[in-house]
Amino acid sequence: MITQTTKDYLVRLLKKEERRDGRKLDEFRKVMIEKDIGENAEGSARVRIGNTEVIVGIKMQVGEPYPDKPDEGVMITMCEFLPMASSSFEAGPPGEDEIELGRVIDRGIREGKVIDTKKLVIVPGEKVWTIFVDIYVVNDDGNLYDAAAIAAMAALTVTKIPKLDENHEIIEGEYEGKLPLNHTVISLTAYKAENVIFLDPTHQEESIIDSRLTVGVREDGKIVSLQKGMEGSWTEEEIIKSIEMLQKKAKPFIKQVVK
Amino acid sequence: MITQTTKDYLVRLLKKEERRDGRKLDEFRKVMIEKDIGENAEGSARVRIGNTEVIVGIKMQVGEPYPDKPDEGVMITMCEFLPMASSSFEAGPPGEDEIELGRVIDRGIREGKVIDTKKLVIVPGEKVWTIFVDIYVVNDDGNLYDAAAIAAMAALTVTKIPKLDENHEIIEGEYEGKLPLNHTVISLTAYKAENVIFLDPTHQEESIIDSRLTVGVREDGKIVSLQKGMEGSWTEEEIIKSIEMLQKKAKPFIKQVVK
Amino acid sequence: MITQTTKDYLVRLLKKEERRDGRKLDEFRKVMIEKDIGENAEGSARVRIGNTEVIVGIKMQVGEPYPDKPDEGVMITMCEFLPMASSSFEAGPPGEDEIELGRVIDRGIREGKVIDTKKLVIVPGEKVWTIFVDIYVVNDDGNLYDAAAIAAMAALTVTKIPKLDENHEIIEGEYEGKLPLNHTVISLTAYKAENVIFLDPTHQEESIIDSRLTVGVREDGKIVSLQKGMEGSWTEEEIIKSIEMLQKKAKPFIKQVVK
Amino acid sequence: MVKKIKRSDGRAPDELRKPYIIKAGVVKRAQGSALVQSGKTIVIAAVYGPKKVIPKHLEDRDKAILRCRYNMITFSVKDRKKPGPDKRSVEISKVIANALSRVVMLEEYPRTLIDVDLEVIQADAGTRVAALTAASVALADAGIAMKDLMPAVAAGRANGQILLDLTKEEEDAEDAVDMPFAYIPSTGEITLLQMDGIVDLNEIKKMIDLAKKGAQQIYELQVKALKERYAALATLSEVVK
Amino acid sequence: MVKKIKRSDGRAPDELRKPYIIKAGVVKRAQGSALVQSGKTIVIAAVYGPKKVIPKHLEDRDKAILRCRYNMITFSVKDRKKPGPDKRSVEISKVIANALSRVVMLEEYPRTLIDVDLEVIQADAGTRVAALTAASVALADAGIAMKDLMPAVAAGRANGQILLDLTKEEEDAEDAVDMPFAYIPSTGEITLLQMDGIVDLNEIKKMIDLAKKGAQQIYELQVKALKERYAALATLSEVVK
Amino acid sequence: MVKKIKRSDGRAPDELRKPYIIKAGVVKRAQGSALVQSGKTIVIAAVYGPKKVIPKHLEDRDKAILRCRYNMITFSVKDRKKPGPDKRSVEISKVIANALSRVVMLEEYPRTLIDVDLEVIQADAGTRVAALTAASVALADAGIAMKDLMPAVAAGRANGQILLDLTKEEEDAEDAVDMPFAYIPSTGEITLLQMDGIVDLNEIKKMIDLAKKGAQQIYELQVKALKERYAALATLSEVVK
Repeated sequence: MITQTTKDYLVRLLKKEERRDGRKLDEFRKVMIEKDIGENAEGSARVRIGNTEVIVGIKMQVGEPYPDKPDEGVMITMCEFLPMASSSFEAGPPGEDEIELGRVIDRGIREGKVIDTKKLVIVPGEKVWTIFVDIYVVNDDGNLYDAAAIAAMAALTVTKIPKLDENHEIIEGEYEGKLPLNHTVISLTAYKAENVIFLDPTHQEESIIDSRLTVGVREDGKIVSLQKGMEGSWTEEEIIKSIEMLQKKAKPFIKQVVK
Repeated sequence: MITQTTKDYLVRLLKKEERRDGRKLDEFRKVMIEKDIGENAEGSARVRIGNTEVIVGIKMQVGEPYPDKPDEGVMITMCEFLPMASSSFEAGPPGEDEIELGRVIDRGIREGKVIDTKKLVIVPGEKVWTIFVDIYVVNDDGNLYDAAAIAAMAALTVTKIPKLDENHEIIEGEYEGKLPLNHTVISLTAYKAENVIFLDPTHQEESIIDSRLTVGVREDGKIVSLQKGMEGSWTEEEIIKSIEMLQKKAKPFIKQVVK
Repeated sequence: MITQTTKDYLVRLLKKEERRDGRKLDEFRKVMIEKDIGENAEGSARVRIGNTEVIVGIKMQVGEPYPDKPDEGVMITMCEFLPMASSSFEAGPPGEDEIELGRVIDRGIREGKVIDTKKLVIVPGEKVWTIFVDIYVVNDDGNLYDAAAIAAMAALTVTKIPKLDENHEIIEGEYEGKLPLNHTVISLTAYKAENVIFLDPTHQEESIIDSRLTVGVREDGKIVSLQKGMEGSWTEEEIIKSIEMLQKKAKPFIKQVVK
Repeated sequence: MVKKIKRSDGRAPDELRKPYIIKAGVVKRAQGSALVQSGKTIVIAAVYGPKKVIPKHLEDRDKAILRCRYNMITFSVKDRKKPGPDKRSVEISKVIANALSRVVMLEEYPRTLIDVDLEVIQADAGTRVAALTAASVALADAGIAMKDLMPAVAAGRANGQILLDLTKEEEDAEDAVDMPFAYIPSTGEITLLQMDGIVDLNEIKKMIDLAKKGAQQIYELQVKALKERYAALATLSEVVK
Repeated sequence: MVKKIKRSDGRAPDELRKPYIIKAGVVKRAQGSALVQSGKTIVIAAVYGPKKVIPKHLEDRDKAILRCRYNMITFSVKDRKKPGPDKRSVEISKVIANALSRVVMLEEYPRTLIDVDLEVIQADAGTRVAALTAASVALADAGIAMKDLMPAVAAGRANGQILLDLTKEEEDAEDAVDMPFAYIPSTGEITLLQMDGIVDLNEIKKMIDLAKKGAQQIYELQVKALKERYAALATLSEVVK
Repeated sequence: MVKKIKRSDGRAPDELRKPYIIKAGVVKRAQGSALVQSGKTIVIAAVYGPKKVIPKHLEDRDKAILRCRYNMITFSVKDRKKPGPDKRSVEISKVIANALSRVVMLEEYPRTLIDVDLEVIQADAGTRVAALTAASVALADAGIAMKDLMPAVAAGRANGQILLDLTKEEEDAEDAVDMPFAYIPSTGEITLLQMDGIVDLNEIKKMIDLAKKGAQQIYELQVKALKERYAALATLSEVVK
């Protein structure tokens, strides 16, 4: 789809620390966060980064706890690249790219202890809230990882817990209150091509990327997750430098997302 | 499988309102209905229309109601074209043709309120009868829709409800009585080729068909379902005329099926 | 993989009642049985026959009885040829060869009444032990049937029943005692090529085989199962002769496996 | 013909829901796309193709294969929809593809595949007709040769009244009838017709007549959406991308 | 050899169930077909092929692939059978295909596929042998080159007696043994042999002998069914179709 | 740098588990294979290929496809693992394949497939790094062209201590951090890096440094395993197989 000529051009630019759309290496495209975009979700958000669009819906169901964690709610993260999102256009069970993205976002939220899962118990050992974090990629113009991470966190901030009747069945349209959150985590990703590290690539720029490093950053500055993706490699220095950069970059998103 | 020459010949005939086997446009082949053809089903029937053969079995199991309908039994319709039924010979999960056929038959029975589902409750909100309507196409010589609709209705008319013990387990070989039916519905189908509308095509005739219109007709003359199938289109007049024709045609089948 | 020249050579040898590795027709390669090879299984064993390697693990879970056998435990046998086991290297749901092997081993154990399933009831009609017999082929150098049969029986002989707490949940690391066994069954297999019957083929020798006959032999000399496999045929005399031979051959394995 | 009794959302019986929005070009990567919003129902359509058929033995040497996927996202409905196709979505995908085949000039693109993805983002009844309405706009936006656009709308009955474009609340009425309908105004061809519920022939006639009028209004919105899209593109191309 | 004690259905130990019916040509669309009814067990077999192998890389350049599907329909048994293959049906399909390979001249049809569909319409034990019996008649009816027909029958033991063609009731006996068996009478070849249950060698011999005699009877019914089928076809062709 | 406080299994914080065993050539049929045992964790790797890609349209004309399957056998863990891939194993298979691509000279084998099977026989934490460690030995054993071997190990934190090669017991600590890590000692390239748990940058640095040292030790064991394998093969070839 993307010609070798285009790729060569992008590489030449990058080596001069330049980008086709004039951005700096660490500069994001315009990021738009909309919350409460779906009436039938307990929480939802749409994030656009340039032309990239990701929507996330949070659904809550009464379920069973894991046997080894009888006093905690359950979180299940699902990621689907809608066929419309890109020209690969594949319907079917989730592929490895969808699974990796879903699991990386999941780990950021889970390891950062974002949700106060102890408060999601309905009957200890028997009934707890199951929280579905459903991520849909609507349009892929690069940097899905960051769009998904921001959208998932944004959707959680507006999620309400449904009210239950005496049989523990959901009363439609009524809510107990907001989903209790302990923390805010945003995972951001550094990308590497030709030994240059930069942020927020477009779909075109992704065609020349060797590797990515996703870092889960919490509002208290803690790192809660790392994931090196793709075939390229990193030096220790590159990793440390990237983490430092993303810790800083995450701050305004963390602020913006809880607004 | 069917040559262009044959197709052309069938089209020429049809334009003269003639058919290869001498039938009139609205004339059915011989329809044979046999009931109680399977000892292990709670109800069953075989319908032959010419060489077309469809068998239907009704199985009843103790199951759970749908959460939004705690005081009603559940009906599940399944349709499988046996590999032997035609030269396409495909085993595997149901394809879209099987799904459409199953759902059209299902809708006729469901929307026509044939089964008195309120009488299928065992323990309100907890245990109800699940009725499986399992449709198998054994030989496809055209007009599967009508054969399946007649067979499903015929099988329901002879269905018995098993007796339950105190633990709500089925006592094999004993029955409470007949499945309570409120209505009789037969779905019949009009087929269209070259702007000629006719009934009960053979497999050969189906090769020239553009479209079909299935109409669910109840014993009180009410229409309970419609389904336009295939790629062709219909004018309003054609639809109204076809519905009127099928309302009339359904009457003898409705009588025959309850005998 | 195996050339026609090799096959022709093996056939010529066999017709002279000879084998490439110098064994007699009814001679096994070295059989090594190791028990308790997996810490996380309730019982386990590894069997090597020459280069063939099969491992079996027994896992026990609290489950429900079959409705028609409320007072018996449940046994489920699964067989997977690991992709590494041979050059066909296929991952995915079990294929027909894996299913046949698993079912043949299962039948020997089941029909020989090896496990005292009546003693596996926890709450009659509600909770019983489910015993998973999981067979993995690690390296296929022929005669998987015998390796799997010996490994499954060996693993059962060292299986322990976990201790349960008052809620019928497994207490990790504690055991009630040994799985109660009534009998010992070893299934052994006769192979046939060019009308010569022989035992324990290598992978190379299997390339010239027409058929196999697996015979389940119990410690009391009873035959508990038969399975003719593959496309070839047998005369009655060949069958009787093979059963007699395998009855004898099974004795030392039965002794060895209970040690 | 239709009595002017107000509905729970204040509409006349023969009125489309408000808002009723059609917008082309909403999915940037796609060759063509469209969004349809009918009240609370929101559907996005996107088109990729014509493209190579893989595996090759599935291709049709006389025409393009038109493949539709109708899908509800998990949080489009109150009870979380399990991901993946179910029987309902397989049937709807099929009737939509069948209807579209009447306007898309598939014979212009032999041995190729045209993929149409239809995603229900929010569901409040009428999702299949919204999807079909969006699909033909998306196909036109993709520059696929078409004989005409194809508007689709449901007519039905609730509480004794014949109504256009029913909401979920209306569909839940005791006497509800739902009749999804698609139509080519220029030729009078009805290309999708389904119905659930107990009616007589006279009511069917009324529903079809009502649906035709609704389809005509939707057709105009489809044309308008494409004009706005072309205008936007023209402006864009003047500016030079 | 077999004592003449009556069974619950009044049969002698060495007697086939009544009715025992074989009929060829029961599925009109198929190239060949047959029905076998053994008491309450009813199986239909149908054959399509030789035909092209898709995808091509699966074809065998030396011979035809013989593919069998043994399937129980949902209402063939008391407890509704879940649709789709399970491990049991996969194994039975395999042993049936293996047995048939002994009589079908596959090398006559290189690079092709022969499909055999075996549907258990009603099950009362002995379904796999009924299916195999039906399959070779259906293959012959389809005009596929064969060395011979292949009758199949189960022998076994119940209540201390060695019995032919067991019913489900007999299979449920405490001491039951079931031995499905297929045989080529002209050559004495045993092509399918399975067994469940606790026996000694002497009993196996008795069961095999009994099964051979049963197979011989079934063989004659197979031949008769094909003759009737040919006669019917001949009559038909005289009349001119 | 790392305080010398003993762990529950008696190790120093910067010590690999005992035994830590690498052995090449353990799966006879495979082109190459290796076993890694790290304490109670046991993983076997085997390699088949380069081989033909089926279906052909999946092949890459510029290089080999490296396909990894990471799988836990059912009885590798206390709670029986359901057979078949889950999301975790799909992700791990992918990150392992990605890491290996850095050392395997895939461009030497265009239009082919190299299959790497990684079976976790027993799991006590650190299975993915054991699998990756085994994989590069197995690839070398198979004679696949490689730039270097790639040792992998986890570093982490438990009970306030930065630790190498954590056990499951340590991973279950309240403050546990797990950081799987793979490394090419000769170039300093980090090829696999994941992390779960709450840390600051300083701790990450410490964990990476510790992991590098662990990897260096493992690298030597990898080389040793291959040398032993070659020696054994040499002996074998002198004897003449």
